[in-house]
Amino acid sequence: MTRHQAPHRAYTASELLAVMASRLLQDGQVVFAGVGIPLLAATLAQRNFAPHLTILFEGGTIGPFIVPGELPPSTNEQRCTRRSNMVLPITDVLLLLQRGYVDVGFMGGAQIDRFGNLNSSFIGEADNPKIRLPGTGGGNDISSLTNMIVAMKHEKRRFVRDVDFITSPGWIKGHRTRDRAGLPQGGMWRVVTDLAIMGFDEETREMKVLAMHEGVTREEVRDNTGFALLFDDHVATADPPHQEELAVLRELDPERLYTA
Amino acid sequence: MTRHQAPHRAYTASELLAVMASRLLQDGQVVFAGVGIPLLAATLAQRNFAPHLTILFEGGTIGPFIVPGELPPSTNEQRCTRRSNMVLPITDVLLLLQRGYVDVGFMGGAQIDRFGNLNSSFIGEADNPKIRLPGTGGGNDISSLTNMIVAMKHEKRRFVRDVDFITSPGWIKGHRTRDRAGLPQGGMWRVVTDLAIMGFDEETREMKVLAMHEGVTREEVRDNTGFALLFDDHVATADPPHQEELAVLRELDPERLYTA
Amino acid sequence: MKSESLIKPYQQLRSATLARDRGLREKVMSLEEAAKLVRDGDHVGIGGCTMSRTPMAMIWALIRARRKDLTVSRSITSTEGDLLLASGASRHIITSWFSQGIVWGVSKVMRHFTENKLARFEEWSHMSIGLRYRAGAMGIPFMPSRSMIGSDVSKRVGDDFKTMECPFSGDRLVLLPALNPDVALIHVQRCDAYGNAQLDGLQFMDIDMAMAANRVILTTERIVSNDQIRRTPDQTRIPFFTVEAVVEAPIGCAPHECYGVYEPFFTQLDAYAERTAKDALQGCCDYLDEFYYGPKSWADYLAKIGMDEVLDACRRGRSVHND
Amino acid sequence: MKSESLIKPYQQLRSATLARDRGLREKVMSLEEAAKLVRDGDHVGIGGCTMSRTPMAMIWALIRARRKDLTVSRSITSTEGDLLLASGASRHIITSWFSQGIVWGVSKVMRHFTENKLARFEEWSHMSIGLRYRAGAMGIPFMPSRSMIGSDVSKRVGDDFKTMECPFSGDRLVLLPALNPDVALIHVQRCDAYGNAQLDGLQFMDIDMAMAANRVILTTERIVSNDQIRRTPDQTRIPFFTVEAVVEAPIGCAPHECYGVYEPFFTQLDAYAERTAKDALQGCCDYLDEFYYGPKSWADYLAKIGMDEVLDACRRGRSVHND
Repeated sequence: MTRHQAPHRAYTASELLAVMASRLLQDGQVVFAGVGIPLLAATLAQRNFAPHLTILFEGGTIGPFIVPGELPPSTNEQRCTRRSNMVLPITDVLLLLQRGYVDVGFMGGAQIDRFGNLNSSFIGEADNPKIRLPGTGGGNDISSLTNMIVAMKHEKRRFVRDVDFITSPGWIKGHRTRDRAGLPQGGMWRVVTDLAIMGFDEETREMKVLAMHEGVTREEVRDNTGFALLFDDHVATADPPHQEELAVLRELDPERLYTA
Repeated sequence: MTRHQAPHRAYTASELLAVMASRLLQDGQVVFAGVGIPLLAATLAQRNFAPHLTILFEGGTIGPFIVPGELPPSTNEQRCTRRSNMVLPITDVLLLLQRGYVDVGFMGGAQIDRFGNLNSSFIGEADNPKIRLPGTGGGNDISSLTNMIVAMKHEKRRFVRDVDFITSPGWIKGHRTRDRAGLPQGGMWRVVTDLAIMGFDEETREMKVLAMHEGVTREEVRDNTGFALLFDDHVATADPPHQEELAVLRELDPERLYTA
Repeated sequence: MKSESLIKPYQQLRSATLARDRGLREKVMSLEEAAKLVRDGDHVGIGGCTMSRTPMAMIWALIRARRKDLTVSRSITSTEGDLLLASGASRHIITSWFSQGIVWGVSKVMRHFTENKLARFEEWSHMSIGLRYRAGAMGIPFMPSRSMIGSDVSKRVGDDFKTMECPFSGDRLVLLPALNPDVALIHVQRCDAYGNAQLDGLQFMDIDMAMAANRVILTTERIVSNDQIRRTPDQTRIPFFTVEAVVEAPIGCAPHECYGVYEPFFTQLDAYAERTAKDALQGCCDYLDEFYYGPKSWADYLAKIGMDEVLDACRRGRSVHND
Repeated sequence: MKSESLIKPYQQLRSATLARDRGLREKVMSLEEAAKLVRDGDHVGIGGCTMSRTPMAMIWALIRARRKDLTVSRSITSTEGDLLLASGASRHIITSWFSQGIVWGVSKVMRHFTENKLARFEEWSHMSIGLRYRAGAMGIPFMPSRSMIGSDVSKRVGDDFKTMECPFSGDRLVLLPALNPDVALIHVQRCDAYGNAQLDGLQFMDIDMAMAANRVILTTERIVSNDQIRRTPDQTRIPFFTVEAVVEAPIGCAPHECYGVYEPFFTQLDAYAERTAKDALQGCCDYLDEFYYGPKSWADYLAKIGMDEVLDACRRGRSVHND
């Protein structure tokens, strides 16, 4: 088994995200996944060590198999239903989250803050935005109703102290504020970036670095984060992507639609 | 066209009910029907003058055709679905009433009172009943949510001043009590018996005879009713069943399952 | 006897579901093994309606296993309700209508148990039962609706029936509490070994009940491959992760019907009605002895009903597909 | 601009439905005739999701008929939203996500209209949009739920978002107001002349929307006989009495997809994205001129997209049925 040597990484940032995120999943779990990195990561986990893992798509699909090279452009096209166990209305697949059938929600993010709140609605003031983003989709529902993994690029403009707008609630203002807001269930669990893997302090619910990728320094992480990150007492170095993992990803996405 | 001569009626009481009830329907209506007399009456109307009438069954059927001689034993067997336009879950077919797609609900009754309330739950005290009856089924929903036609035998023990138990609300205690109870929609419209056809006073909502069958006297109606019936200013004599109508009924129910 | 105990707190409802193994795994077993998954005192939801798609083989197995104190809920309750009461398996039935069927009149067995206060028949309107399962399926504690109000049916269910003024419209609304059975028994035409179930014809309240229940025991006319299911995923109605057991039980609704496979076994049902008309309790107990406790297996039970009846019911059942 | 005006009083909702001719009657017409059934200012619900089963031919006809002031609601809004804004047909879109699709980035047209306050993009969570249609379909003024709370999305919709304490459980619940479109536009694989519609594959929110709307305009890949529908009534998803118009519009979702018939027309979609990336408004208006106002007919529109693309999209569409 050959390992990659930083800084000449033999994989893209997206591939790194997909591999690291896949390792956070467990066999037998029911995973609500967006297309792109989440879908690739979940499929990778299925192929590698979690054959009984089930993927749900927001468009209304339970347990599809993705045909390599035919990745869906969104969760709502027929490509998402190939060889699935069941197809159902959107509202009902989202209600699986509310009823409690889903272990993990898994999506990308545009902007995240220290309490894991996500913004995909407005850059700037909501009433006078610099950029009107596409909005929540099911993001708000997923992050309100289950435990979350988010995979995103680690950039200062994306990792902000307070998001401009809470589209998808994380721990809101930390401590017990999520629970008190009326969300006793779920919450932000892991954030996977091209620099590190983060969790949240059990007490304050502030974002905390649990592991960094090979060759990444604390300074690098800090420099790319717009707030004071906590670091775990035992920050591990993540095992870099294996060739076997990368090979699966490249089979799934030969045109590098989501892994460029 | 031959007419029947009382008292040697050439049809049964049930046939009389079915014919009279069928004439209350209109083409194009959506009718929520029970099996038995309601189904026969609705099918008769369809065959005679209302080809665009649609029958709904509580079991979850929209617009079936009934195969003569294969009448369903309840609204929940496959016989209810023959050549239907759509089959859907019970809850959803009942919700059509709530959403407002249904013109008329049409059922039989065990006990009725002067305000058209129906009892199909208890004879005697509910806590200590003489007879525990089968209960509401969809009766309560239908009579709560749409306009009602009830077809039943005219007997003193069935036509009581106050029902022992309001299973399916009619006008409750008359006047505006139904509306005030939280049921602004629907209400008891017609009661068809083997003696007469009754409506309800617009103001007090008391039961009122609108027409009597050929050869039936007011005394006969009064003697078979457990409360003081109103009589319309112009009580008509109902046109007796035509041979054509009876012929259709006998084709539909050759074994006299519901028309004996 | 208050059904409020049936309303599960949200966190408890979720964690019971999340604690189950929801992975894609085979779960085929026998009727006897599946019966062990139901515990005395459980709230058991029964699929189908009246004489249609009643999971009779599973009920048969539960009665043979001498289950007791079950709270049973169903859309409309037919002869299986008589047998659950007479066998002692249940003393509390939540339903909208309870008797063998209109053509056989009022159930004497139901009357015996309810009039003598030996069992509780908790009556809700048909739509209300359905909306209670639907609320349960959706993970919400109640469903708003507009029937039952103004009737004695609502008064009789007591504190479980609440009303409110709609903050949007000012309408007076009924709030129906969610119904989340501990286990749902559902019979289907076909499913795979994981429990992906496809239903033909009338669905009744089965889908909502499956999603509402903590776990589903499926009986099925036949087990098909997962590949076959995946060819028409838009025909799957119950997803595998709700299911805890899959039992192949051909003609598993007899003497009731299974859409497209067999119609009710009318001769058998007439004979049952005749027995219980004479002496409700004794007639029903004799029937239990002969058809429930006596047979060695489900096939033996069917043999007792008789090959002629089986063939006739199946001929009529298939006829729904004839032009 | 408050959407509370969209919540119809119950008696008004019912009487509008009851006033319609709900009899079993033929209602086949042209796109142009169907477009006349939509009035300026109507709330129009759009079936499908993102690039799937978008009733594009009907939207095309509405834009050509110069409809305006439509309030438009949809599960997720893609290029049809751009075109509805740029054509002036709508200034208010209620949806959960609005852009062509993830791979094409944020819609420049949506940004132009919303950032310059020329139109309102009213954002609700995806499940909330679905539950609002579901409440509308069920004839209740709101649906309880458990998401959107604690977020800024809920704060932004204002008085339409309410919460309550559950009288059964004490849980804090969200109350989502019903959404009852004046008209729903839905594209299906097949239906009969009465409007009994059968859908394959992903259903999205179409069934709830159809039941919630005052009336449905169906476009369909093909019209089949009522006899054919009656052979598989358990495949019917939308009943005829909800439907006011049936229009046969083959390849009626182009350049979006129709499950099992054609996949998205990616070349066309890339070309559209390229035009609007350069100059959002001008690019979109040029596209409207070329593809919406220019063609003589829907067939002419498809011809402009090109036979190669049609064949390729159809080849990929059928492939979902391949092993």
